[in-house]
Amino acid sequence: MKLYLAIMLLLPLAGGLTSALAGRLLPRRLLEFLICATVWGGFVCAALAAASYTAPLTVNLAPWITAFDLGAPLSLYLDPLSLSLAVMVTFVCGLIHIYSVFYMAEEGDYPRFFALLNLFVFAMLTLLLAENLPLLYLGWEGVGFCSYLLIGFWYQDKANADAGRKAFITTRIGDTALVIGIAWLFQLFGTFSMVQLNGMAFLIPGGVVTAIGVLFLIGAMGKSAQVPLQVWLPDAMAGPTPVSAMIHAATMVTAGVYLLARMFPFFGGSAVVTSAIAVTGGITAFYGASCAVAQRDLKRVLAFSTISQIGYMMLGVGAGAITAATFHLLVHAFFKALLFLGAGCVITAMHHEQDIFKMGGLRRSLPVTFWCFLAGSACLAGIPLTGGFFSKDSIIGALWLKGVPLYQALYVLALITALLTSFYSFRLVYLVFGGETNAHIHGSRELKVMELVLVPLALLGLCGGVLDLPGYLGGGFLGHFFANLAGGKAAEAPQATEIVLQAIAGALALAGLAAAHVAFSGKARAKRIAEADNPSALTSFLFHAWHFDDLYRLLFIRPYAALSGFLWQRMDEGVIDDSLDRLAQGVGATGTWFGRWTAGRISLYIVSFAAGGAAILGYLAWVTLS
Amino acid sequence: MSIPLEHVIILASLLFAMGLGCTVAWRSNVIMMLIGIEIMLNAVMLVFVGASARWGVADGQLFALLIMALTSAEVSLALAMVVYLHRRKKTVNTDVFDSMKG
Amino acid sequence: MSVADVLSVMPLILTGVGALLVLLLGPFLQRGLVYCLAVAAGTAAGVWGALYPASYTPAIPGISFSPLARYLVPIFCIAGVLTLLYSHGYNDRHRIEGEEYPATVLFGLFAMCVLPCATNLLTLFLALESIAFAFYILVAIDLNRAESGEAGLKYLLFGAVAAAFTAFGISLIFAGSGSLELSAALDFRNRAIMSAGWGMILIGIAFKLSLVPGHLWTPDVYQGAPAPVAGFLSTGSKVAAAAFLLLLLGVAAPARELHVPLFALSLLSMVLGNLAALRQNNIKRMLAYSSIAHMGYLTLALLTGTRDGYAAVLLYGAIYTAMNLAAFGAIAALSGDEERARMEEYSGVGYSAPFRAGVLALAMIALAGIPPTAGFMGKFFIFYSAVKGGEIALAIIGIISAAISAYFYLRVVVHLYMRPAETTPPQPASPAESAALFLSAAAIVVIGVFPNALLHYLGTVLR
Amino acid sequence: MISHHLLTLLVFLPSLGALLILAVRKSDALARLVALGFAVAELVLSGYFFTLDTVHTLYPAPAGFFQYENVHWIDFFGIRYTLGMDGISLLMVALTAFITVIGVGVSWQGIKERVPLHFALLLLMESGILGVFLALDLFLFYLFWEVMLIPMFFLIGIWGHGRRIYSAVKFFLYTFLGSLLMLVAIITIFLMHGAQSGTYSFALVDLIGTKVPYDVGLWLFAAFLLAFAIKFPLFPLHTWLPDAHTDAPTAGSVILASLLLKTGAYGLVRFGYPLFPDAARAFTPLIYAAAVFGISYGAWIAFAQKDMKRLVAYSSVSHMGFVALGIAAWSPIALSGAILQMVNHGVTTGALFALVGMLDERTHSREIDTYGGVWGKVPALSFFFLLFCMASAGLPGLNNFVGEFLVLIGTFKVAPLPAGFAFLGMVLTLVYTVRLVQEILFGKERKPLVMHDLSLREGGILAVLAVGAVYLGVSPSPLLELVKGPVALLVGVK
Repeated sequence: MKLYLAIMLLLPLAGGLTSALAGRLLPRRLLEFLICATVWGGFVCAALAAASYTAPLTVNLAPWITAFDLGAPLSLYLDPLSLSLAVMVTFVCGLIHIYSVFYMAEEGDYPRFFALLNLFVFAMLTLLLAENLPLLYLGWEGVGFCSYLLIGFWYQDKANADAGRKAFITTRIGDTALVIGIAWLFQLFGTFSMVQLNGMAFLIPGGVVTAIGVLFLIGAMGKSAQVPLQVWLPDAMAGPTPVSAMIHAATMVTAGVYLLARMFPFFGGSAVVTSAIAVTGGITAFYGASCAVAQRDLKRVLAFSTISQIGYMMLGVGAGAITAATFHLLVHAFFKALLFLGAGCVITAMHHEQDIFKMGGLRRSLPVTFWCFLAGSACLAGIPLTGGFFSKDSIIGALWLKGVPLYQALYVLALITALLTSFYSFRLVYLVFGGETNAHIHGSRELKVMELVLVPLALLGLCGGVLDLPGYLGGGFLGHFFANLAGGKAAEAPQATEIVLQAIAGALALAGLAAAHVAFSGKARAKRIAEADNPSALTSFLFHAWHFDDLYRLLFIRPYAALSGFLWQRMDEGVIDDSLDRLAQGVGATGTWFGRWTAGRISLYIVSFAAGGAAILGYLAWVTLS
Repeated sequence: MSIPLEHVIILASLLFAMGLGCTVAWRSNVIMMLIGIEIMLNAVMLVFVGASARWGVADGQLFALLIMALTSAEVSLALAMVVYLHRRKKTVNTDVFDSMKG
Repeated sequence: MSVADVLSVMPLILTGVGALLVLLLGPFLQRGLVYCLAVAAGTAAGVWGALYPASYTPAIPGISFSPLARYLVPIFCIAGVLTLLYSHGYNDRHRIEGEEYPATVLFGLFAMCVLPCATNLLTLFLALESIAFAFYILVAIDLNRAESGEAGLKYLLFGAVAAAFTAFGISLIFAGSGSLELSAALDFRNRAIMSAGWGMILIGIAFKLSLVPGHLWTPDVYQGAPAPVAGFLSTGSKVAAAAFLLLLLGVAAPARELHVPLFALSLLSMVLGNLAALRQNNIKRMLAYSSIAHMGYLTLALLTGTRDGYAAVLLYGAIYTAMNLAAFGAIAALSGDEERARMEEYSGVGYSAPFRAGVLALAMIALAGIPPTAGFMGKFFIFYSAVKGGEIALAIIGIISAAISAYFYLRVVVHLYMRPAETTPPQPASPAESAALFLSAAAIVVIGVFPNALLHYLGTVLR
Repeated sequence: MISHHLLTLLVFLPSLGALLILAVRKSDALARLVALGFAVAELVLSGYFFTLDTVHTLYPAPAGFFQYENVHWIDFFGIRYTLGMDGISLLMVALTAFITVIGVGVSWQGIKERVPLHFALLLLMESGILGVFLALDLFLFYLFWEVMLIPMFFLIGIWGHGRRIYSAVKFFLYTFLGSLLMLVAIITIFLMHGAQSGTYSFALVDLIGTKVPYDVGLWLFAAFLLAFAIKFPLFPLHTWLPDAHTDAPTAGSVILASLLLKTGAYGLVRFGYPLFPDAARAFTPLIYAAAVFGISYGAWIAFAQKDMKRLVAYSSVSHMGFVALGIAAWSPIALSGAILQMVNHGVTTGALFALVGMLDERTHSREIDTYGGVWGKVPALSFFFLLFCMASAGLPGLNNFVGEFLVLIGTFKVAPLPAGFAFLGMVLTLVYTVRLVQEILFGKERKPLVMHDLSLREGGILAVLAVGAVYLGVSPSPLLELVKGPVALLVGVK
């Protein structure tokens, strides 16, 4: 087992380093083969590990940081949660790697791209498999770093590089909270081991648990693009589409959810923390969906939908339904990767046009893409019997089953969001694939292969439901697999309740579809396109993502830059340094003034001397005679 | 001894102060300065001689004699210099010689 | 007067007779030979002084070759010899002719050698004034420069006033104690007269040591005097003046009422000297102000009135001699027909005359008190004795002013190495100059790194 | 015989090289080679000490020191020539030897005038710094402490850019002023110890036991702290640093940042805290405040910089804040982290200065505005640039992370509030680092710059540094093990 895990990690690392250091020296085909092979090798290892998995285990690979009682070894922990995610990550990433090879066929600077892609897989697996928090943090920052460089991969366009920077810094804000949490945990328990920490929450006052939980939540907010740290994700779409699919939809952005699920046993007991997670998730889910409704850029629609869907996962964690959250995470990974990759095909075909209002009729020219995209949208919308339907519903159901007013309010919010989700999903389909074609399609051999990659994802997305079927359908694999995890066992609902809940959700999804059909099919489509150039106030507000960017620019970025200049020129150079210079000037001037005493006139010298003598004698007289 | 040493010292001090005053008051005239210095040294000699008498030893008188030698050497040196400088600037005003300062 | 007595005062005889010989034979000998004769006399006196055992018994009335003399005589002789070595080439270039120059230097050296040998106030005073006389002449000896004569006049007039003060002080001590023995200075039965006497002496010595407010002559005289003379003046004459006080004090502390005057003198000198030097653009004037400050440090050590303090004074005297001789020697050796006065004239010299500039830079670093030079060792000893003697406040003020002083010393270094050359590169140095510079530089480094032997010897010097 | 004086050899070998270079002065190429030879020999020698695991000394050594020399020097004051090496010293020595090789490397071609003098000064500098890291006699320490100022003064003043003379003099005076008060403090504690025990000694082991009255201790520690805080540099005593770093030649900046700043931290660890534990405790809040404020302040100001070098210089102010924080916490973990961070910062910032120097050599501009899109032109250089920027920003897996992490964790344990504020520095650090990367490497070309990629020499230098950065980031345990014993002794835990 140790071998599997080690190889799983090392293969992508080796691939990444090879590509980074020697990528230019290798033939392109070989390099492409190599980087795909490493990830698929990782998948094989993950699969083998899954096959031979019996019980949770910790694997010690090597020491890392050891100082006195502080120990952060390179040790891995395998349990159902990390195992299932590792399998998913290697698989999805493997597909996306293959896709990338073709997507980036015309890119000259490919070694950098592949190196980062592979390093990302390494970091992501580290994050998932880490047994202790510092190692998790290594992966956590590692994925952030790769994401930063991949978003800004086409660095010559300033906007891309800026987007990368924004992502890096915004997530770093969350990361800082996470590290503070880690430090606090170490202060309290003297260990970083998540396994040990999870069993020790009862040792400390609830208030502290809450505080630490909130810190972790902020960390998760950054990585998983939750309100209010969500601003980076839409911009992150500046990166190449496979990157968006892999990092900003399927894997990295769910790291926050993973973290909270992993540490759930620790702060699951704190109602404040779980509520905070749930509220964050609920708000984010709604926020993302509402913004997605008004977007024009194909990838931004998907980005906001990602935000929204991760909001759902958070809701799941907040409701204590770890299985449901993980379930949704896995299924979401499939269908969101699918959607992004489909979008990539569309974008390639459309000569890098991303405005959905300028597309149309692609269902004929790109049939494979169309059907796969449709499947993905159905999953996203939660159309009954798709994977997305089951996974999302298990979260919504868990909310209702909490039976607390707060959660019931969130339940309502989640349902509204579901309706919106369905609406914007099909809005997208109608706008992109509906109508008549009005552009020349750029077909190529690469595009064909890229489309092929969509198929397995579409199948997985559609059939993802079998991973964890509801109880009335015979129960699910995940449910059993996760049964031993804390929070893994979801509240069992009576089957009737469950069926009713699912019916409501399904009905809403279909309602959304119907609404989209009314608004965007046939003639209405042309009308909407015509309207798009003069959006209403609400549409504009949603299009600008509730003006969060403007707000932050006003509140943080401008003052930061201004204060930075102020501190430098007024404070550092103006006050501190200048006062020193002035002091030096003053001392020098005093010296010159002293020097003027030596005026060159001997009479003055003798007078001064005599005066000095008189002073000394006067003093002596005063002392001896008194 | 009819005159107490204290009186001698007081007289000498006055003399010394007058000499100093002479050097200082006529400020820049080098001749007056030399005279002033001469008076100051005379005050010194007065004390030596007085103290010799008071303590009954000859050391002070010896010292006084040597001071006389010293002053004559000093004055000759000074006057030589005055002559030398007078040639340059046609003056005995020392304050004219202030090319170096600061 | 036995043979042993004659032998023990041999340094005095060598220098005194040497001076006369130089004066007498000068007209008949080649110029170089005259300097050789003078150097030989000085060297012989120094070597003799260093090797001949010291004793307290007077060889002739008023003179004894005491341990203090055995320590100081070689230092004075080194100073005199180095001055002569620097002067030869310098005087050549500056057309200072005649044998009276080496004779006067030797005469001054003779007087310096007498001073630490003095056993009574009369000899002491005469030695001190003789030194001054030699310098009155030497300062004004350059007839080609108006400044030289001007400096001589100022030094003479000021010196005469100060001498009067010193003499009056001695006369009061005599009046108070009835004796001219050195120990009389510590006889405080007649407190008022004695304090007045000491006050007068202090003022007189303040002039010699250029302590504020008796410092005003210093920049003018240093600037006006030929560089080697200024070097000799700043070392030999100052060390002699310090030795004058030490002889009066023996190992006793200064009377307590003198504490405040000494404190004031030291404080004012350190602060004023260092500050006034900061923007001084004439290198010799800068060194003059630096001299003022250094004498302030010396007074600080003296003020403590401890054996350590006095030992520090003596060590500092030796070190200061090495440093200033190196500095003025380098200035002399780098001068052409005219001296390089302004700092700018030293720009780029570090590369056109690496050895001389290197010595000058070393001297500056040493004067700034940066290890591993002797300057650091000396300052360390001074501040050590000051802290040990309880003068912590003054030590801190002194040390801060010393830190500030690094600025003007480094300015010279900056010009030497970091600015483009502005003037024509200097002529090659003569062997005599090189040898003298090497000696002083070696002294700076060796005393800086291995001061132990010298320190231990100092322990035996003080009675 | 020589095996008992290895430390002396270690300290003075570079000086020997310097004298040799100055004595020969024949050709520039020869000077370079000799300098490199001596620097590498020194590195090998310092590496040899890693193999000495047992106590190997002729003189009875205090606990923790496995190499020790203790010889008479100036008995008059009880000054002895005492050198000693423990794990902390060894780490610093190795860093010094390593960075000096780098320093020789980066100035191989950049220095075209007065080449022998330059390399001689580099080697002299090394001697001085090594002396500081090895001296255990306070007088000797002070001596080396001052000696190392001189070569740096010349390096900045002669081969610097911009206002080089102003910067050189400022650097010198600032540090000199601070350290002279330390001299008074050294003398004072020496005298106190002598009065108490009857034996006068400047040896650290003797002076540590001195009973210092509390209020006197405060003054003495303040004097030490002033000297060290200036070197550090702690806010607000840092303003010499941006000038000195910016105007120094590349090798000067590298050595200044990588080594000279470390001497302040080292002095505080080795002398300041152990000599005056009570006073140090009283000053700890102040150090916390300065450190924490400095971290954010330096980072914040770095963001506004227009000059790359100045930016890196301000980043040093920020990074060294972490070291100060770790020392102030004085807990085993934090102190280990602080010591490790000294090495890390040495490698990272040294590399960044080397990189800035390389860019400067190509384009003769350090203005950030002149660059842009450099990645496309010089990918190899850019790769290293990014790597070290990320290391500087504390990316886990690279060196700085380990040190900062240990410092923060260790500090949080004893002082959550300062540590909490220091954590915020992590964000600010990233902000300016990413800005630098952005403006230099990314975006479009702003001015047409002709650049060639790394030469073999430059690539070698950076690769070595990069290996160091990765090694320290991935496997810091051996080094932490090395400092564990001394740190335990200092902090007083088993």
